[in-house]
Amino acid sequence: MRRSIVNDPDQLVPEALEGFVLSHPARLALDAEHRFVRRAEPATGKVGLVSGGGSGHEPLHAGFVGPGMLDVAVAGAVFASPTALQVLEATKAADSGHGVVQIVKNYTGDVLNFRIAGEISGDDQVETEIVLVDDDLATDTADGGGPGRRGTAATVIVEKVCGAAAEEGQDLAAVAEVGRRAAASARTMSLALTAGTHPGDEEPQFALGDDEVELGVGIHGERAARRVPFTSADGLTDLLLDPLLEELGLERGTEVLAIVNGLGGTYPLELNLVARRLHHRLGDAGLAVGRSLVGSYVTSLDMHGVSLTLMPLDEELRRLWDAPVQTPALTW
Amino acid sequence: MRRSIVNDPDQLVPEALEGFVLSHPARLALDAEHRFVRRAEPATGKVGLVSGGGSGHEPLHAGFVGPGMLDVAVAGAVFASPTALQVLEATKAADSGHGVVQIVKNYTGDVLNFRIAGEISGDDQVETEIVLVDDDLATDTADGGGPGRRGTAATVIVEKVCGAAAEEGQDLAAVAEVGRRAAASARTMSLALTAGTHPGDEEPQFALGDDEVELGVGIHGERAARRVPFTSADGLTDLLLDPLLEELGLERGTEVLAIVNGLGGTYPLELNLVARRLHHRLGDAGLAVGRSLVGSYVTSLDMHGVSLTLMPLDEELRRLWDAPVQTPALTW
Amino acid sequence: MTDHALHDDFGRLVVTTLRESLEGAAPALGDLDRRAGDGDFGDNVRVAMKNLGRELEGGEPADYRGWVTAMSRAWLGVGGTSGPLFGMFYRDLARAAGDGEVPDLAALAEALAAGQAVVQKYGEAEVGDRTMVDALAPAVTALREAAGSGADAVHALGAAEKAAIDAAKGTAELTARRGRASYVGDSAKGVMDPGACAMALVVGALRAAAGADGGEVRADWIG
Amino acid sequence: MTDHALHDDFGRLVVTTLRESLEGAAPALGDLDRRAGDGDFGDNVRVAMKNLGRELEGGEPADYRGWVTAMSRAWLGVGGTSGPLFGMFYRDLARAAGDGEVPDLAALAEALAAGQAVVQKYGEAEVGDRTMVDALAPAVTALREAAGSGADAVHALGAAEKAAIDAAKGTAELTARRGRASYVGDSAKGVMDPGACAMALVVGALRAAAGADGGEVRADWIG
Ligand SMILES: Nc1ncnc2c1ncn2[C@@H]1O[C@H](COP(=O)(O)OP(=O)(O)O)[C@@H](O)[C@H]1O
Ligand SMILES: Nc1ncnc2c1ncn2[C@@H]1O[C@H](COP(=O)(O)OP(=O)(O)O)[C@@H](O)[C@H]1O
Ligand SMILES: [Mg+2]
Ligand SMILES: [Mg+2]
Ligand SMILES: [Mg+2]
Ligand SMILES: [Mg+2]
Repeated sequence: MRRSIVNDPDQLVPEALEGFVLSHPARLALDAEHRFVRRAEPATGKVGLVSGGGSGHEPLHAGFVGPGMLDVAVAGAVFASPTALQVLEATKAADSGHGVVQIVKNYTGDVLNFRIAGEISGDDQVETEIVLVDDDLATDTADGGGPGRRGTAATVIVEKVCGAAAEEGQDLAAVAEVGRRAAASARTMSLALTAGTHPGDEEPQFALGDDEVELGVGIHGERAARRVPFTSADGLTDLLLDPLLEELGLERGTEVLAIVNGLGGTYPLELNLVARRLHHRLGDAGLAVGRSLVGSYVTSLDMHGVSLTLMPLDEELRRLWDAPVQTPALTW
Repeated sequence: MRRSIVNDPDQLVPEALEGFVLSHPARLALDAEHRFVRRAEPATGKVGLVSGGGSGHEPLHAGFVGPGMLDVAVAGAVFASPTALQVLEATKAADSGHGVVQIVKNYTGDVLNFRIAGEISGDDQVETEIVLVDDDLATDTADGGGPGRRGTAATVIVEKVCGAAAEEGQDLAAVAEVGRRAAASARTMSLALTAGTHPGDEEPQFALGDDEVELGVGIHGERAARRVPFTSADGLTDLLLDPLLEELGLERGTEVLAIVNGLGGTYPLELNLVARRLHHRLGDAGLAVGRSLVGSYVTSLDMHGVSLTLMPLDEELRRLWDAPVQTPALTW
Repeated sequence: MTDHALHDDFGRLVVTTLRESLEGAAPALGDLDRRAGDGDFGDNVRVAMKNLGRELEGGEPADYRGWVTAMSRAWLGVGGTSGPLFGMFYRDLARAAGDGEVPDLAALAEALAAGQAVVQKYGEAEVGDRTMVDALAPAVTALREAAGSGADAVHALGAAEKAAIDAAKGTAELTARRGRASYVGDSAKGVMDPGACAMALVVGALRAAAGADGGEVRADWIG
Repeated sequence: MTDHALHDDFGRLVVTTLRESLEGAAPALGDLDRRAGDGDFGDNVRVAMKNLGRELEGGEPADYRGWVTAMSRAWLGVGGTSGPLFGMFYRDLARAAGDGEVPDLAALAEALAAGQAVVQKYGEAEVGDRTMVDALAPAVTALREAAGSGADAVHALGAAEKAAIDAAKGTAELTARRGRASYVGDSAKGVMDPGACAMALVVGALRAAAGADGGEVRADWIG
């Protein structure tokens, strides 16, 4: 069983937001009523960027608020979308008269509440564009029916490149466009050795046998379609990499941006082994890891697992990725 | 049971170092034979800084190599000191003719191997100074006998302020002096809800009852002297804070640097609750959290627990803490 | 004031009547969602009504539009599926009258139709999918017909209420294809859809509010 | 060459003889550490000898100092407690002769004493604490005495070896106060200290190497 460091589980999110913002007093401010975190010094003269979603994925999204990335991050309860009203207020707070791009992971509740908030924000004369992140290859259905691919770790890429484009002075349509382009070309595969445990619960969200790996998990503790045998770090990496490479069909010489993402309970030594295998494999395939990020950025509580995200880089995406950023979870 | 993402457990450290450096090709270089990570572009014209110790504490130490912090980080096996020869080579690599400060967590093996490497490095005409970090209040023995207090999360502070002092151009004695001053004034208390699990093992290093908390743990899975009842996030924070405040005896109006440190398996929401309580409590005591760091910086594999470090700030320490730093795990 | 006109206090009465009726029905609605959904609808209703209280804290709205807008914001602050959908529904219902005005019956009927359209736009549910749309669609049809045939407001809205209640009862025979209830499939058979029931209470509140004294909304048919 | 002088090949023979004897004794040494320590000493010996092989890969050292320095670096690359202590010990032993030279017996005796001093400086163990110092200290005393009384190298070193072996055997009656063995307390009684045994093999290798043909070091008394 896993016990949590928590007071009242119902107050976890507002209390955690309070603690988070108290820890970054110069950089961040909190709207406690609508549960969003914004820059202490709101940016002006640029397209605003708002993102958000259920909690339990930290440092996503509040950890990415700051110059070069988000203006506002709005938080729902653990694994539950923020309400339309929260998103509305967060969207208004992100606006400085140049419109707001809403970056939304593709889940029914998130999409509904963000779309509606975008619609309503027009009442307050805020122009909005939605960028949907749907990078999870495990939920790719051939027929295109259903809710589509889920949004996972590529969210970090989309928030980063949109943030840089906005900071460069690009207009609403252009910022949204580059975000959509990044989202469309990035794919992610994830696996778990142990599910996460909800704060207040005693048992993980699902149980696996000692020899099983859940391949194709999302970030909400959903079970995946496939369970495969447990294997070495290299073997686990290949389980993620093979379908990604097949899907992306990258030509030799292509440079990619890679994210080796811990799902919460994975320690750095483990992630570094995955990164090592990734470099070896891509090198063998004549591909280059042009840029990479290795760490726990888009988590699922304390899930012990890892996701791998690949996106081919072009000059524009590389420039936007490299642009300066100053947020609690990402700074360069 | 916890399974690890690992290939051959005996090769975990060298493989992880390889993956880590591959992920930071522009910033870091690896000496694979002696298992140390150094800046890709070695600094010149300043005092060198080397640290290191057993692995399993990531991002410590290799995550802190870069401008404003360490020059070289040398890695032993999981929870085992690097050898004197590794430290020797690492120390020589950190030297650019202005001497080297060795930052060492206070454990018998580390101290022995670093002291001896410092002695031997004189053969190669490298002047060295050792700064011992011994902040763990739980191992404070009144009589001063025995091995003394262990070194834990204050290592980050010592590496940061020494790094800044070296970058400022301070000389060997001065850099060591400010590090010793930081180490002497910082204290840490730690607790665990679940011990970490060695890569390759199936069971955590110790077992706790559902209602027990291990108070005063170190970072090697040692059992602590006290087991106390499990309680809320606020209550757990108080268990750490009360003895720290009693020991430090800070006057009202004092500004402190605080580190809320996850021990590996603690997720950000949990750490934020601890940070929140810390701010409330210090505020009530008339103290100010002048600077803080909340995250998993000095870990014990996937131990689920948290440590709290407090150090009173003066003008010099604040300046050195605020100085620019550019490392994989800490950048501002 | 013609038969088609609604009295000055209409907005306030719609909202206060509905609030009372939803608060009373919350346990029964929650129970339906527990039997054929994910069980949170009762809580969602309660959160909405708490939000409504907060919206009204700053003082009573000045007009119909203000009252119904408060209800809209209350639901937009709920989350889940029903929250934003009811929120959008009330937003369109609020548009039946301009600032400082009271809607007439025709405008109310059109606003109700607009509300149905927006729910269907965002929720993508058709009639028969076992959602709030199932109660709303026949109410819109009935109201338009009655209003067109010259019935007075109370009677026209009474016809709409009856259509909504009948349809809500009929959802017990439907298989859900939208929302959380769609995961439980046929095992929901025999259980009414809670969102449809709640929507019938909305229409009932419109009917009750149209009478000068506000009247009451019966919810005993829910459970 | 006087009786006190050591032959030109002394450095090479010390190291190669010792290597063979330590490799042979590693299982027995490991066993002692398992019974009265943390069990890793056998592995540590093996790692040291593997390191030695790597040190020698680039070609044979040119002189005594080079040979013994290779042994020093081999142990410095081991870690734990015995690694750095043996490493420092050999570093001082290597200083018995300058570049290109062979030590004489007096210089060797003083170097052995310096090795004891450095082990005690860093390890902080006294005689009687059940460590390698227990074998080293009487060997130093015996060697100094024999060298002072004019004995030839082989006999002087033979006396030192005997003193070291006797003392190593005697550690079975001591309670550890340093190193990992200190945690097992009196339950180590009757088990010799593995570091002391290894140190006696070192002195034995010095004795054997002093004979022109290198000779052998007996380790059968260890187990
Ligand atoms: N796509 C949809 N379109 C219209 N109404 C819907 C839709 N999905 C669910 N509903 C309505 O919402 C009600 C359930 O609300 P609630 O329990 O708050 O949402 P959830 O299904 O997300 O738990 C259902 O009874 C149904 O009437
Ligand atoms: N402080 C010390 N001083 C001198 N020798 C020591 C000391 N501690 C341990 N030793 C020696 O090291 C030997 C054990 O070596 P090893 O197993 O490699 O180290 P560890 O005790 O760290 O596991 C012991 O048998 C003892 O002779
Ligand atoms: Mg529901
Ligand atoms: Mg629900
Ligand atoms: Mg040992
Ligand atoms: Mg040992």
